[in-house]
Amino acid sequence: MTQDRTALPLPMIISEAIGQEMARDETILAIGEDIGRAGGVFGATRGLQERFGKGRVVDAPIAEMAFTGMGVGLAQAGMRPLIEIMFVDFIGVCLEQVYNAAGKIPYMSGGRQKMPIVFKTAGGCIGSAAQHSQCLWGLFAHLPGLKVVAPCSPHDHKGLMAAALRSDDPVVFIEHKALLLRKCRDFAHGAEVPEEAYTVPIGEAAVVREGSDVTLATLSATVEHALAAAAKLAGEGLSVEVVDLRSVVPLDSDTVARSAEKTGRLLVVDEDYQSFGLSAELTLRVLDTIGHGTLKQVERLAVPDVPIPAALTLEKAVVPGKEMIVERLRKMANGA
Amino acid sequence: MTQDRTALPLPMIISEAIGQEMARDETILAIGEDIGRAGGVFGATRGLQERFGKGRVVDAPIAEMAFTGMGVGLAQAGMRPLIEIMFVDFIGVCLEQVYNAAGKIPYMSGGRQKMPIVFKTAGGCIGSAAQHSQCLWGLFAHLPGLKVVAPCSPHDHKGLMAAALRSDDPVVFIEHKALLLRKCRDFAHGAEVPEEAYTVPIGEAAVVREGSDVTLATLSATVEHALAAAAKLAGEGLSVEVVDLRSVVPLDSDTVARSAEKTGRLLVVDEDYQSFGLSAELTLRVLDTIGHGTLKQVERLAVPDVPIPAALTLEKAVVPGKEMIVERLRKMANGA
Amino acid sequence: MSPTLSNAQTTRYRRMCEMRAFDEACLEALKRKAIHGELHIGIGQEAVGAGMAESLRAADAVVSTHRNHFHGLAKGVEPKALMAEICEREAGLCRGHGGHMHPFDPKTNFSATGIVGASLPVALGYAHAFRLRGDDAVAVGVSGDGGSHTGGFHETMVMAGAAKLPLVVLVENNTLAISVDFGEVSPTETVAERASAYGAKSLRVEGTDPDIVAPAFAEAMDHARAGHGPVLIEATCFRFRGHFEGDPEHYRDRAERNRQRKERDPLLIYEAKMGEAAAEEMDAIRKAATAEMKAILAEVLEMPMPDASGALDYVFAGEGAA
Amino acid sequence: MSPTLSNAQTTRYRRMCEMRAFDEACLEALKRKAIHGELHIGIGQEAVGAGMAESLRAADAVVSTHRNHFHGLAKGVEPKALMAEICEREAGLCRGHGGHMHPFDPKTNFSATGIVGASLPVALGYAHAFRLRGDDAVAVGVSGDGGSHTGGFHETMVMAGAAKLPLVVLVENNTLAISVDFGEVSPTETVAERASAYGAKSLRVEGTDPDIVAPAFAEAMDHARAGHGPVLIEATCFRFRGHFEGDPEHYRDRAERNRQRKERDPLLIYEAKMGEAAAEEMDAIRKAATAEMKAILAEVLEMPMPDASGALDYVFAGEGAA
Ligand SMILES: Cc1ncc(C[n+]2csc(CCOP(=O)(O)OP(=O)(O)O)c2C)c(N)n1
Ligand SMILES: Cc1ncc(C[n+]2csc(CCOP(=O)(O)OP(=O)(O)O)c2C)c(N)n1
Ligand SMILES: [Mg+2]
Ligand SMILES: [Mg+2]
Repeated sequence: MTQDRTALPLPMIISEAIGQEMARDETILAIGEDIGRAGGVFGATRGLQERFGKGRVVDAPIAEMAFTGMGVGLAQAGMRPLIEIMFVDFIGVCLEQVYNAAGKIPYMSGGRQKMPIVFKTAGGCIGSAAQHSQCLWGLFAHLPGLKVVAPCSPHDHKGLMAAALRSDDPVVFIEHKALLLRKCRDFAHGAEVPEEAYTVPIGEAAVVREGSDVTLATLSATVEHALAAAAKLAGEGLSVEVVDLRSVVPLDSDTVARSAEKTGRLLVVDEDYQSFGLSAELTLRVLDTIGHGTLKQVERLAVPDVPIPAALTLEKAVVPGKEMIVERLRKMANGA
Repeated sequence: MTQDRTALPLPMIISEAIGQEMARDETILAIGEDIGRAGGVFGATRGLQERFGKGRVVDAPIAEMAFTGMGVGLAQAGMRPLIEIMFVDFIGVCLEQVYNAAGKIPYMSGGRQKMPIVFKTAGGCIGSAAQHSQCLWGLFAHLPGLKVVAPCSPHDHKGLMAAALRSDDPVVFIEHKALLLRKCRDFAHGAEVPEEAYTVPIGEAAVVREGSDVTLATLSATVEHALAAAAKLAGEGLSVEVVDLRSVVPLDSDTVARSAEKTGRLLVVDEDYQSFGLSAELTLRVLDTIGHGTLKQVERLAVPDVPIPAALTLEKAVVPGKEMIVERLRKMANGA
Repeated sequence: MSPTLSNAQTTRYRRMCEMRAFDEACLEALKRKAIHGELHIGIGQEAVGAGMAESLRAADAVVSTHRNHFHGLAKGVEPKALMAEICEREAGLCRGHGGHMHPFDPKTNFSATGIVGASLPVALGYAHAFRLRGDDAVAVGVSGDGGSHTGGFHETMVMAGAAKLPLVVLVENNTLAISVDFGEVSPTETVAERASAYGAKSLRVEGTDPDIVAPAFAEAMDHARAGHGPVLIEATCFRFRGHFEGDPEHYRDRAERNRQRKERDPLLIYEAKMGEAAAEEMDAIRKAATAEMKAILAEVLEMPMPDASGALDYVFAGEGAA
Repeated sequence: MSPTLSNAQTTRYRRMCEMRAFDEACLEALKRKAIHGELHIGIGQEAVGAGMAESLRAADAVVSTHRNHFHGLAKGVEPKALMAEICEREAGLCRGHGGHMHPFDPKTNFSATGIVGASLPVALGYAHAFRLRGDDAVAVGVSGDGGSHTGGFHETMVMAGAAKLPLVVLVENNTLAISVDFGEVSPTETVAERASAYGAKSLRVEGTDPDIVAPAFAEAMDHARAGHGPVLIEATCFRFRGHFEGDPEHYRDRAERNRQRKERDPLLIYEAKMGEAAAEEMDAIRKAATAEMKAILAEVLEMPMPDASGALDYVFAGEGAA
């Protein structure tokens, strides 16, 4: 092992995970737009079609309703499909099969039909405005029967993708476009990725930075912003504990609760829309666990219920990034 | 006025409201499945096609993606469409135009294009299992740019439908199937409906029963269950204040907060799925308003994140009805 | 007395009688309040079901719609388990969790959906699996005329057509989607003619006579099974009852409906076709089917409902009793 | 020197030059980091835009896609406002809120969407409004070849076909949907031939010559305007650049791409067709267009960005400055 694997782009790690699982289990197959010949618009399926053929890595037409439904039929036929919805924003054309079929069939069948499907998709903001910048994990999480994963570190991407492909449940696997443009070594945590296959259990949050003054819980790309903010504030004497949720369903609120109990302050940061989503659910579960009124401060920072604007000046004003997090934490520290 | 209007079925009230608005404003038109010749599967558009013609009351094929998008195009062409998605469960085939277009175009256009569309649909449980029993207001509420209304009383149905049709914003108007099967006089509140047109402002909750021991906030058909539960518990010496939210976006958490501050206890009841939806958002907003730790009890009762089962025995175990509410309130009163 | 009907005729008629009797038993169950949701009945469309049954193999898959009982029987789903599911019993096909619109039977590769148009993409998935594994099985996706207007229909046909997948799309054209007349919302006179937009084989048959449906459906299955690509087969028929039970049917003329009920009843048509000589024999078949389904219903009505304690089971794999 | 080109030829060529120059200015803006999101460029498809422009009236509507700049110009959207929007400026068509994929211009009835297939239902809405009000306007919905596989395409064609609405669906077939070859995923050789499934008029033209596109598009518009129902018109062309700027284009052969760029450049084709005699005249037109768009870009780059304080405005009506 002389190659420096941290020089690999994150998408290579993802395609490695998928490739290892496909090699292990021949019932796994992948369908999506541009995942074959092009290897995925970010390269997260590169090399897989050459390796496994066009029957197992299918370049689909723009017909998401058909191929998400194919996922359901394939699962019923005993296969384990990975269905790629290029960007999560497009789910509006094919949510039907995800929530009314995949999410419900295990229950509707009284446990007689399992649904091992991975819905792989990319979310998050990299400047492409209202229809190409959403996270939407809050939407999936509201609908029963779906596990919802949104990793940050390269290490978690690999392990959680493997876990998703081995799961007997439908898993919505939401990557972040900004992370997909990075190399492993650009990550502040989890940059080292073993070559051999492994899994990271779905539903366990991770404390990725320990701290004593305030707990910051978040996920996906925002974990990196949070770590950067925490590093900066450490210099100002504020000690921030950062929890990477890693999945929205199951939601490991216990880990957050333990941390918040310790620090006495909680800030939930979410790149998804603020209302009726992750931030309130997590906050309330934490409060229900450790008792209302026990924390000194409980706040949330998320996209303030507006579509993502095109202009960078506007985008910066609504999408929580490092600066916004630093500012909010400072305010909290000042007791405002 | 000799006719007893409380003998009218609720759907007649809705069609009356739509008819009055269509007569007032010729840019209003309606498109949906079975809304014309059949007058709607519940009769909520009865008589409108005869009155306004096939161009303004369109019997659509099962092509929701096309006709929700038509709503957007019609609005851009200066019309004020009402688009009926028969049951809210079907939104999975056409969410795209609702949230990526209608909900965002006012913002994406920098305020230059308004979107006066009513998405009328029926939700709620009347025994038709996982794919025909959902409420899903939590889903719409998470997506920016949509007002979300779910009335209970006949009086509110008429006034809110008129307000929705006069609004320049997209409004998702969610009726409840169980209520659509009732006559006005079967309602415990708001059974009297004036014949002339009027509006009820969108975004204002109503205290529909005053009480002093506990605040119960809910909406849609559950308001009726709540009122029945409150009446029953009054006999046991428990005084329940019932707040009908009437809309999810805007969410009038202030009215709930005032009530909870008075009673010292809050129960949010929701026929939608519990997690990542209305119940946590409302609870947290109330707490943020009146202060964490100020209430003696804060609880929520909602569908416990499972698809709605077919069997009545199972359905009763997961969908909050009068009995379930009574039981929970008793438990709260006993301090459990 | 030696039988007048051939074996094939007997089977076709018996299957139709069973499907009719099954749905009649459902109506009885509804009357007895053993079903508390919406119910869609297939009476009038049995010739399509009987016609399909003949060329369906165990390994084939059928994905049906909200109006699915007779397709389930055609695919070999155990009638008692299906009836028990429709009546929301613990011993039902899906333990009472699914109900009449959502039967899932992994044993026979039969399933359905309550969402119009959503059956077809699922069938497409089976077809892809069959091709990939080299099975010679065929996937059948069922749709009504109304379902043919959905985006899911198009996308499925595009993908099946381009990849020449072993898919048969069966469109039961009973001319109505709830109240909406096919003729008023379809740009084409038939659904079948749209097959050319997908490079698919096209068949159109009168769907009230199993002797017409069966060979046509067999031809469709053979074509798909042989790897020649998808087939779009349209069977015309008549919906005897309201869209759902309780439908006031304001939108159609009662006299005209009753006329069609007489003229387009697949059972009456078959009886007339077989003639007086077969009357007694057919009467016996019909009575036997009715008796069988009545007995099944009686048994089902004695079965326990699911216990409320299990209401949270089966959302995710590994939850609940095995 | 008297001009060699006719008025019509001058206009066609000028329009193409403006569209090319506009997109070249966008590329320059990107290089200068004035655009921070994904950008889709229409270079190579200008003959379609110029061909459309001629028969579009002010009251007509055009609903376009992610690749929309040249359609906007064809519809008469003010280039400076469009460029300012693409460059995310406060003075942009949508005050910098929309960006390059989401231009909305109520004044010219022009809009677009970043969701493939979603343009067509919106155009259908305009068509219904036009018919209802008795306007003789036509709605044009634009789609790529990739978009023709979507459910939205089908549902739109079904409804337009059945109601004979004044809708023209223009499919720009540049053979690619990002990396996916039309030939590999389409069940038919052409999109146009699918029109028969919708009772629609069908046209198919080579889309690199405005002299071919313009009359065909005019025929389509006339047909729809006269109330004869929808038209499906397919224009074949070539996408010069990556799907988006920054696309590594691993999926296509660079030499082949470069060959096509030479052979299927609508500007070069038109220049060759007009001959040596027109060279000078055409050169002047092109230079003028380039200069105009450069000037516009220069002006736009000086414009202020939207102020962060307005980031929450315009979610609902009545919010923000008028
Ligand atoms: C996507 C969707 N839209 C609407 C409905 C409501 N709905 C249920 S069945 C039906 C009519 C179906 O007509 P058709 O496909 O002809 O089948 P049939 O009922 O005649 O058997 C409708 C509109 C639905 N279930 N799903
Ligand atoms: C519903 C949906 N699926 C996928 C995408 C991602 N996407 C954007 S453009 C595109 C290809 C479009 O191809 P085509 O319609 O031929 O247009 P072209 O880019 O060639 O102009 C894809 C897949 C999208 N925007 N919307
Ligand atoms: Mg039908
Ligand atoms: Mg293309």
